[in-house]
This record gives sequence, structure tokens and C-alpha cells, in this order.
Amino acid sequence: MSRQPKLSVHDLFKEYDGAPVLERVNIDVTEGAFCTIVGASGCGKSTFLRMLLSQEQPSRGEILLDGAPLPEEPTPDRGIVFQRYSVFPHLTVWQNLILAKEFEQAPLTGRLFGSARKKARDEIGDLLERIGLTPATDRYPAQLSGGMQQRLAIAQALVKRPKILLLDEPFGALDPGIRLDMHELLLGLWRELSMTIFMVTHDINEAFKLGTRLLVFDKVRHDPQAPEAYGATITYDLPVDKTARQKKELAETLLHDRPDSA
Amino acid sequence: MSRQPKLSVHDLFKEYDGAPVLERVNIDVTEGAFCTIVGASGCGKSTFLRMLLSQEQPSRGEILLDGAPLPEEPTPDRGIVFQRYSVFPHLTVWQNLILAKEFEQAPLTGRLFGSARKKARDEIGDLLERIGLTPATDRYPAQLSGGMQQRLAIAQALVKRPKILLLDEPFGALDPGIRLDMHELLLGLWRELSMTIFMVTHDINEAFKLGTRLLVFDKVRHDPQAPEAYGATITYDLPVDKTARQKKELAETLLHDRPDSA
Amino acid sequence: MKLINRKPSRRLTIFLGLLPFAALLATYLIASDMRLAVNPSDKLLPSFQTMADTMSRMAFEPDKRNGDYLLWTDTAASLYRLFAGLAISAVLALVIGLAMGVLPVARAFFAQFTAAFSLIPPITVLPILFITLGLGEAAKIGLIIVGTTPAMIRTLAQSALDIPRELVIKAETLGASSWQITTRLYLPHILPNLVVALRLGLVPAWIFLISAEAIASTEGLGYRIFLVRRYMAMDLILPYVAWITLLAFVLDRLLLILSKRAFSWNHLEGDSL
Amino acid sequence: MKLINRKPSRRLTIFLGLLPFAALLATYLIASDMRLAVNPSDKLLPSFQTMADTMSRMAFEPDKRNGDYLLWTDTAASLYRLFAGLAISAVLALVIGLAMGVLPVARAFFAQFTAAFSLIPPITVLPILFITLGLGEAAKIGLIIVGTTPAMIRTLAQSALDIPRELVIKAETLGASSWQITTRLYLPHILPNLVVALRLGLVPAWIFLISAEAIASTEGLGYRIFLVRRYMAMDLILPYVAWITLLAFVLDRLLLILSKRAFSWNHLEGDSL
Amino acid sequence: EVKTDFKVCWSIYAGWMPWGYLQDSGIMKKWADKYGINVEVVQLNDYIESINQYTAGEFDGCAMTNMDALSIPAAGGVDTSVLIAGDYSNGNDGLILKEGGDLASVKGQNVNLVELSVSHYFLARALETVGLSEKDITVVNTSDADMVSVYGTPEITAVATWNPMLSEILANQKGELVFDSSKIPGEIIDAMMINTETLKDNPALGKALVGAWFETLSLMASDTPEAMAALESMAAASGTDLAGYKAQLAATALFHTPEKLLEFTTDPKLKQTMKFVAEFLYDHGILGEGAPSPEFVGVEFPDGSVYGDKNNVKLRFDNSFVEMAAKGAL
Ligand SMILES: Nc1ncnc2c1ncn2[C@@H]1O[C@H](COP(=O)(O)OP(=O)(O)OP(=O)(O)O)[C@@H](O)[C@H]1O
Ligand SMILES: Nc1ncnc2c1ncn2[C@@H]1O[C@H](COP(=O)(O)OP(=O)(O)OP(=O)(O)O)[C@@H](O)[C@H]1O
Ligand SMILES: [Mg+2]
Ligand SMILES: [Mg+2]
Repeated sequence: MSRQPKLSVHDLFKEYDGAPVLERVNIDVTEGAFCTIVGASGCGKSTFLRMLLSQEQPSRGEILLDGAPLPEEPTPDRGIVFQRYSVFPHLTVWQNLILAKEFEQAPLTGRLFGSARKKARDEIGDLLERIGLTPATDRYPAQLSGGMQQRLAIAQALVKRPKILLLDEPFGALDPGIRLDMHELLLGLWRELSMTIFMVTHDINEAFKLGTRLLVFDKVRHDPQAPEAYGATITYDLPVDKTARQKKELAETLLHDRPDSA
Repeated sequence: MSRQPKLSVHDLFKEYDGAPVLERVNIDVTEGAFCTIVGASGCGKSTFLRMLLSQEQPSRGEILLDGAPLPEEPTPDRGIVFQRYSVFPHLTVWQNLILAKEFEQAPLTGRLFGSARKKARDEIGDLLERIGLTPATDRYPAQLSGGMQQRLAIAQALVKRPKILLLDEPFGALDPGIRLDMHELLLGLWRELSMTIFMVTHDINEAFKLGTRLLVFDKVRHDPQAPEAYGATITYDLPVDKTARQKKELAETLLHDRPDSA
Repeated sequence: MKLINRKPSRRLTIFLGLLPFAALLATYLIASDMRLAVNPSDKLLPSFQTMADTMSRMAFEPDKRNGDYLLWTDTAASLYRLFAGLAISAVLALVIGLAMGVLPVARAFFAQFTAAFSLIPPITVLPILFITLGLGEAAKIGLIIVGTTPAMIRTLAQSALDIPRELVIKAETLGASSWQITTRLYLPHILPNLVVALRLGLVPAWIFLISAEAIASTEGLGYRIFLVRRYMAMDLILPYVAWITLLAFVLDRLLLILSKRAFSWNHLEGDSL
Repeated sequence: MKLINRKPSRRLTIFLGLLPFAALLATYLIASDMRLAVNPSDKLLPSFQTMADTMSRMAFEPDKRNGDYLLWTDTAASLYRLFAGLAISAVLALVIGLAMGVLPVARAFFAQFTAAFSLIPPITVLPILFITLGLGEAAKIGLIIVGTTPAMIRTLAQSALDIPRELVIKAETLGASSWQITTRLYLPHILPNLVVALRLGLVPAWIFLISAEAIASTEGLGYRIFLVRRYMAMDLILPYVAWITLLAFVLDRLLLILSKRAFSWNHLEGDSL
Repeated sequence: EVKTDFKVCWSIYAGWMPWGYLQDSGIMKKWADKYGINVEVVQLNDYIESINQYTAGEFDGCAMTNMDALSIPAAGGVDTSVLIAGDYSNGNDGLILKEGGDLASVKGQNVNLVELSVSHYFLARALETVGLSEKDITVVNTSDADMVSVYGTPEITAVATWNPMLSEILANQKGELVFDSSKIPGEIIDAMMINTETLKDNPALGKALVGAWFETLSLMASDTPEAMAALESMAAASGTDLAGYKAQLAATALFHTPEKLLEFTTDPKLKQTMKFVAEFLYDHGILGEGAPSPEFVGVEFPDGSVYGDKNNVKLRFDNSFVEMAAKGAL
């Protein structure tokens, strides 16, 4: 690793109301890495992503982006899909998707009109198709199912083509078929743009399939009397190798033909 | 099937603003069945559960519970865990859990005091432990992680021991370890109380492991010009047999030892 | 079925909705009859006949002094002031409320002051207001503005603060500038609340308008009420009050409809009053 | 850093917060000095010295007529009326607002009527109020109630309607009766809004109190202001207005603190004004 | 300062309705044009507010009573001239006891009135006539606009008020008039007050106002259809009908000619009246807490004599313009 890491985290601590959530987190991530994060529910994965996004500040320690301290506020080079997927409730599906382009092209009004608007709408036609929301183009988020909202949130983050993408259980509410489509979409963009991705997931399959690096968050110290006394940290940091991939593919094949065989 | 079905759905249609979501859904479910529901995102699974709960009324068709039309309003014999897990934001974790008991034991105040309250709190101690929220007993939902809120929602529904339990992707935000614990918990109660369960899931593994019956929702008719023209229905209705279980277990074993082996 | 789920039919809803009005009318009729039986020239609760006569005179007979049809000139004058006042209030409240909600610096600057300022009962500082704004239309409109804006600012600023933090962060990651976040996220979210604030501001606006008209004016609904108050001409006051209430009610409903049309996304869930 | 994220430091916040007050004071000082230079006994904008003298007389010297320390007797009388009025309003608004929010039947019954009733400017129907309630404390408290309750009812009913439907359904599946849903779900959710409504109701409450005290009274802050308006004693009016504002401000802050204490769950996210 | 645009204000009261009429009918404009100035006669509904606005300098003149002129503008350092002492209350103010009886029976009762107004002064004078003082009763401040309606409540046993409320109460409700201002004639004077400095610098303003006023009054006194129309219009403007307005006028001693007015203002009794008023105001702390004595503010009379502090003359009865009118020199 002679290259400067894209992102490095030094001795990060985070506590809420005095209760530590994360402690002594250290990690260097090179550009283009796809880090999947797994860990027990409530151990601080989302908190970690929130700090990478600058939504929250660490209690101690520092995060460096390209060698410089992380900006103190969210910036367009870091995209996010929240765990409780949130899209803009006052915009319809396609309006949600062209928003990033509007911000970019119309600094003053933040809004495209006429042919520019039509062009932007046409440009997202393909994306809409790939996330399966073409029939819902003109609906408001409140009129979508959970999975549809989640797909919209993912697409919205991808549209901006961020350098760093933070995904918090992005595929949790999707059925396997659509999930595969979304994997394709994500991997395609990842390769194309050499994004650096952090993705929290509870699906170990997915973690192995997508990631180049697997981070496991867990508590190293545990006081049975005071279960809250210690925070979690990165306990395993595994490069995902061939064998594991092959194993996973085997597992997948087995799983895949089951519904039909039954 | 000589017994009267616990729940039967006859020729159910549901449309929103003229767009059909579900059409011609027919199914009889006997008491104690564990129906897992899978289907593409946005095909109407949540809508189906909402109708079983009487949260929404079918556009056409009828639902019979024990041979009689479904009550027009939600009743305590049908429990629910919503897809966007919602618990009462103004109550702490343990207050959320004893609420059902309070409703039952204090018709007037809806609130337990003194020793009765203490007793109720002690009684949920075990449950809290099993869902892993003991350290968070006194926190408000806004202070919990996504997975913790989801576990709380599940436990809250189970506390009431409903005859029919409706679960909409209940384990989506949980890590595999905790998910297994929750499976145990759910299966234990299911056997003990002979509940009838409908569970939407996107994890085919889970569907096979837990269910006695697998319902697949899908569209049978499809008009490529107007993808919204037709609704979904139950396309497969499979009893889950031994072989499938065994396959699943094999797959699980393979998946399970991977993180450690890597 | 539980009470909370028992929805009355459309017909029953209308019937129930009319009941309290009917009860009020009936109470009035009985009380009025009783008083008139004792004293036929009682002025407090005149009969409907008397009120109708008075109103038809106000509406359809030219005034002896200047030949105007008073009801209509009063209404026009008052509505003009009301609209002008509310429009300026709305703009001010939107700008300042938005600034306070969006910019921490603006919040630091305005928060304490608007909180304190909004608590000054404007009628106590009328002389200063009149001297600052003169005695013309400006003062009347000004009193409405002074009276309604601070509360509207606070409501709007709070509603901006209530926007989920996630949405703001999302917009930032999509490359929005502060200005764009303001116009494309905060603004659309607080516009429905502006309508709510306007609806809630209707009553204070009328009250201040009437107070202002009572002090310096030669026409307007409040002026007329004030003018005949010394004679206790309830046969004119009561219908005028009913008329004001009706006007306000129509405005209120129009604003609700406007909100449902313009901000349909905000009305997808739940009922509105 | 974007403007929306630029949080001023604690010190700067305090400084910025004081700025507009300082500006107001400075404006007053200059205007007052200018007027006093022209006419040393100008009554409109008295000097701070004069106001301080007057207030210290009101506060610390017994009145010639009845030996009372007027500032304190006035304050006590007004605060008593204000509290009594607001307390009754709060209870009424809570009961009716809750009923309207929870029960469709109650909503059908009350919705139109409260909408219309809330739009009647109460000061126009004062005579009826006085005849019904007499001229004593009851009428003054009554005016506050009539003036503030309808808006509070609407706010509370709307906030009850805004509770996510999922939560109600959840409670039903947990076996709650209508009554239990009301007390354990709706009530805790609208109590914070009651505090908000009370805070927003402070201003109209003061206004109506002052109006009532102006009509028939022998003590009270509003009485005093209207009395000395007779000889344009701004040296008493202005400090009295400031005092009223200060009292209201303290009440407002106390209510906010109460809300944060009692409904901490409601303040976990976002800021409050 | 010499200027051409002037604003004077008035509020609704029987004796001041001509001000509204002379503005509406163009009489004012005629006279203002004659002297090459513009005068706007503005109606304010709130009497106190109109005085406050005048005192604050928003108007060049204002219609008010002698008592309020002394207590508000004069005590507030605004040198004020009585340009036209148009009338005095001759029954327009009265004391009503609900249960009747004589004036002395008011003892121990609550009396509702506009505190510190001429009603208050009137009451004090009334009590003096039967050897009572304010200590023998309790004064309850009550707004004039609501006097009629609150009279109906059982709490009220006595009110001191003026027209039209007075006649309104007597006409429709139980009660007996036990004292009225016709028993203290000439003490409650309703006048057009002008800022002395403005008047000195701009005599044209005084001439125009006086000219317009007496033209209007002579019109009213004439028995012509125009007079009836004028009275009708004034009645409408004051919110009543012709009969009602005439009844109010009957209790108002309007001076229809300059001569009558001069007679009144040169009567030595005026000095006595102003002394009463100043003492009343001083007793009630209205002259300002800094006032060392009732004589704190000086009042100058047409003959040049001064009541009170000669170095602080702030209220002046100025007959010069009315004299011009009497001489036909306008
Ligand atoms: N309130 C509504 N108004 C209009 N359309 C709606 C509404 N609610 C749901 N729909 C539509 O109904 C369809 C089914 O929604 P539903 O939530 O039942 O899907 P689902 O099967 O649960 O999907 P997921 O797996 O993504 O949760 C969707 O196409 C959705 O857009
Ligand atoms: N605002 C807050 N106040 C107090 N505690 C908080 C707050 N937010 C999070 N926590 C606590 O921090 C811990 C970590 O939360 P986080 O959301 O990061 O977990 P997670 O790893 O994402 O879990 P999950 O897989 O369930 O989403 C939890 O124990 C939670 O209770
Ligand atoms: Mg999380
Ligand atoms: Mg769903």
C-alpha cells in the first residue's frame, strides 16, 4: 500500500450520553475498495457511517479523507443511503431522481425548466427501468411500497456518482430478484467510477459477493454486569478471497434453484 | 382439511386510485399454519397483510375469520409488525412492552401502578434478555438502532400472544446471530400457542426454515405497454416439505462457517 | 366497533355538523324572545326580523351622508386592509421564518427578539404605531402586520426546524448549496405550514383590523361596529359579526382547498380540519 | 462550510441575540433624545430616567388613594386572571380537541362549529359576554377563555389527527379500548402540543385580558395602561408594556422548560424555539 | 414654521359633528382656498387617541375638552391655544342611579365611569354640591363605548357618562338622572385646540378654521332644507338618526355666533372653571408627578391674565380669530 489511503480512521471513539458505542476504531481504505460491514444489531455500524458522512462528529480520534481531515459537513463527494431509506416526500419519483442534476445545473433556482427539464427526465428513463420504477414515475413516495422507496433512495444516491458511497442495509427490503438487479447496477457503477463503498449488510452472502473487504464490528471487551460499559470496534478485517467467493457461489446456486424445485 | 379454515380469503381484489394491486386472491389457511409470503417488491404483500389486519378494506371479495366476516377494525387477536417497524415513541423500551398488559389489566386508567407495575416489568425481563434489549430497557425508541427498534416491535407484538400474527419483513434489519435468536423465540411461541402466522420475507432461506407453507405473490397477466394494468395474485402455494428443509440446512451450514474460515 | 373507528355516514356528518349551529340559533331565539317579551325595545338581543331589516338597509339603501351602500363599502375597505396586511405578514414571516429555521446565525440573531417581540400585546403600543405609520391605511395594515407576523414567524421557523435532519443531509450529499436547500427543501416543506399559519392568523388579523378601524377610520366593518357600539345597536352589530365570521370562514376554507391542491403530497396521509 | 451548517459559538449566539434588543434601545434613546430636545416635557417617548422614576414609584411607594403598591397589585390581579383563563382554556381545549381528534362522531359534531366559532372576533361580542357573565372577574376570565380556546381546540385536534395511523392500529392490536387509546396514545402525543398551544396562546390571552380590563375594572396591568392613556403617560405605559412582555417571556420559557422536562421523548430530535 | 398643509382632527361628539360636515361639504376647502392653504379635517374614532396624536405632533389641531387640553398637551409641554370654544356641556354629562333617589344617595355605591375623564370631573363637582367627596364612593373605570351594554348587568348601580350613552341608557333602561352638567354650566368646554406656535406662524390656519366653523354653524341654525340635510348628515355620521342627534344637540350649548362665543370666553367665570379643573387634575396626579402644585401649568385668558405659573403658560384662550369673525374681517 504505497498509495495514500482514500480514507483513514485513527483511533475513533464515539459515545452517546457517556455510554461508549465505538472505541478505538482504526482503518485505512484505499480508493476503489468495496468494504462490507457486518456486526450485531446495535453495535454501532450506522453510527460509523454517520461519522464518515460528517453527520455526527467523533467523540475522539480523527478521520482523514485523501490525507486531509474530513470536512465538517456532508459533501457531494460522499453519497448516502440511510437505513430508514428517506427520499423527499414532496417530490415524485422522477423529481427525486433529477434533483441532483437540478442542483448542479441550476445553481440559482435549483430547478430545471422546459427542454432542460425534459432532457433530464429522459436521461433517467433508463435508470428508472433498471430499478423497476418506470410504472411509478409520477407517484409520491407515500404511494410507494417499502421496497420501492428503498430502490428510489439507492438510485438517488447513485445518480450523483459520488467518490465515496455509504450504504446502510440498502437491499434489506428487496426480494432476491430485484436485489440481484440492484447488485448489478451497483457493481457496474462501482467498476466504472472506481467508487469507494462502505456497505452495512446483514446478509453474509451479499457481503461476500459484493465486497472486496469485509469489516466485522464487535465488542472486544464485555462486562456481563454492565453490558453497556464498552463499545464495539473492528474485530475482523478480511480481504474477500477467491475461495470464499467460490463457496458463496456454491451456496447461492443451492439456494437459488430451491424455490423452483420445491 | 375437514376442519374449518381459520382464515379464508375469497376472490379478493384491491386497487388504489383505479390501479389494481391485487386481483383474485383465494386462499384457505388452517389454524396453526405458518405462511411465509414472498414476492417481488411492490407486488402487494404489505397490502395483503393490511387487509388481513382490517387496516384497509378490500375493493372486492371477502375475508372470513373462523367462518365469519373479518371485523371491520383491528382487534387484539391479530398482531402486527409493520414493515417500517413502529413502536410508541413516547414510551421507553420496557414501557412499550408492558403496554399490552396494562391495557388488559387496567381497563380504566390503561396504566399499572406500584407493585402491579413492578411485577409487569419483572415479567418482561426474560423477554428483554431474549431480544437483547436489557441494556436499553430505559431508552426511548429514538435512541435505539434500527435493528433494536425492530426487535422491540416484534417483542411488543408477541407479548399480546395473538391468535393470528402478521409480520411484514420482521427480521430484515437484524444480523444473522440475533435473527436466529428471534427465529427461536418466534417458533417457540408459535408451537406453544398454535398461532396462525403470515410472514412476508425476502429471505428465501428464512421462508423455508420457518414456514409450513410458502405463498408466492406475482402477476399472472402482464401487459408490457401498461405494466400497471394488472394486479398480482398468489401464483404458488407450496407446502414446505422435508427435502427442501434439508437443502436449506445444508446451505446454511455452508454459509455459517464461512466468516470464521476466511 | 370501537368508538374511534365508528365513522358517521355522510348524511349524519352533515346533520351533526349543523346541530350546534341550530342549537345556538335556538338559544338565541328563546333568549331574544324572552327579553323582548319583557321589554319590546330591548336592544341586546334583537329579533331576526329587526336584524334582517337593518342589514337590508345597510346593503341595499344608499347612506344618507354620502350615498354609499355601506355594507359593501365597509366590506371592501376591510377586506382590502386584511388582504394587504396578511399578504405582507406572509411574505415577512416566510422570509424571516425561513431564515431562522435554516440558518443558525439568523436563528441566533432573531430567536430571542422575535420571541420577546411576539409577546408584546400590540394594542398597548398603538400610539407609537400610529405616530410611526401615520393614521392612514398604512397604520391599519401595519397593526395587522405587527399583530400577526411574530407568531407566524415562530410557527414557520419551528416547522423548518422540524424537517427531518436526514433530508437535509441527503440534499447536501446531492450537491445542494445552502440556497438550493432553502428553496428546494425547506421552502416546499414550510409552505403548507404557511397556509396553516395564515388560517390561524385570520382571527388575530380581524381583531387587530377592527381595533385599528375603531381608532381611526371612516369606513370598514370594524369602524361601523365601533360607531354604533355606543348606542348598543346590536341589530347591526350581530349581523356584522356574523358577516365577518362568514367572510373569515370562507377564507379559511379557501386556504384549506388551496393547500390541498397545491401541496397534495402533504395531504396523502391523515385528515385535515 | 455551508451557511446552513455554520453554527455560531455560544458567545456569538448571545451577542447576536442581544443585538436587536440593543438596536431597539438605541433607536429609542435617539428618538427620545431628539423629541426631548425640542420639548423637554414631551410625553410620547420619555427618557429612561423618567420611566425608572415612575416605575419605582409604582413599585415601592404606596398609592395615595388606597395605600397599595400599585405595580404589584396590578400584576397580581392580572396574573390571576391570566392563569385562571388559560387553565380553563387548556382543560376545555384538551377535552374537546382530544374528542375531535379521536372520535369521528365528535369531529362531525364540532368541526364546522369550532371552525366558525374560532373565527368570531370576541371583542365584537363583548356586550353579550358581559350580560351573560356579569362585570366581575368572571367576565374577564371568560373573555380570555372565549378568545383563546377555539384556536387551541383546533391546534390540538389537528395534532391528534397527525398521529401516524400505524400507531393507533398497533394499539388496537394490543387490545386497547377507545378510552385507553385516548389516554395512553393520543393524550401523551398531544400534551406537548398543548404546551405549544398555550405558548402561542399567551399573546391573545394578554390582549383579551387587557381589553377586558379596559372595559370595567379597578386594578390590573391593562386597567392601568388604559387609565393613564387618558393623559398619555407613556412613562408608565412603556415600562408596563415591557413588564407584561417580560412576564409573558418568562412564562413562555417556563412552558418550554416544562415541555422539555415532561416530554423529553418529544425533544430528542431537532431544535425548539 | 410657515407652511401650507395642515391637518386637524376631531372625534365623534354632538358638538363636534360640524367639523365632519364642513370637511365633507367642501366648506373647509372653500375657506382654505381663500387663504391659500390646505386644511384636512380628519375624523378619528378614538377620542383619547386623537389627543395623543395631536400631542405627539401628528396634527396641528384637535377637538378636545378644556380639561383634557390642560392634562395632556399642556401638561405635556405642547403649548396649545383654544381657537374655538365651540360649546359647553349643558346636560350632555349626567349621573344616573339605577335605583333612583337623590344625588346624596350615591354614597357608598360603585360609580362606573371613564376614570380621569370629564365624567370624573363632573362627578367630583356633583359630589361637592351635596357635601360628599370621592372617598364616599368607589370609582370603577369603564370604557365609554361599552357603558350602555354593561349598564344592563346587575353589578352596576350608578354611572356617570355623557351623550349619546346617557340618553341611550335613560331611554331604554331603568334608572334616574340625578345630576347633569346643566347644573354646572360652562365648566365642560368642548373646543378646537391648535398648536400655539403653528397658529402664530400661520394665522391663515386660524382664519380658515374659524371662518369655516361659523359658516357651518350659521347654516345649521338656519331653518332651511340645507340645514336639515346638514343635520341629517351629521346624525348619520354619529351613528344615529335626526331625532337622536337633535336630542343630543339640545343638551349642548353651541355658540352659533362669534359674539356669543366671545361673551362666554370673556366671562370671569371661565377663570374659576379652569382653577377647578387644574385642582382636580392635580389631586388625581394627572398633571404629572413632577407637578408641585395645581398652578404648575399656566393658563392664559383672553384678557391676558394668567392662572398658575406665568413662566410655564401652555394653554391660552385666544380670541383674536373669533373677534375677526365677529367683526366680519375674515
Ligand atoms: N396509498 C397508496 N396509494 C397509491 N398506491 C399505493 C398506496 N399504497 C401502496 N400503493 C401501491 O400498491 C402497490 C403494492 O404496495 P405494497 O406496499 O403492498 O407492496 P409490497 O408487496 O409490500 O412491496 P415491498 O416488498 O416493496 O414492501 C405498490 O405498487 C404501491 O405503489
Ligand atoms: N441519539 C442517540 N442517543 C443515544 N443513543 C444512541 C443514539 N443513536 C444511537 N444510539 C445507540 O448507539 C448504539 C449504536 O447504534 P447504531 O444505530 O449505530 O447501531 P447499528 O450497528 O447500526 O445497529 P442496527 O444493525 O440495528 O442498525 C445503539 O446501542 C443505540 O442505542
Ligand atoms: Mg444501523
Ligand atoms: Mg411491503
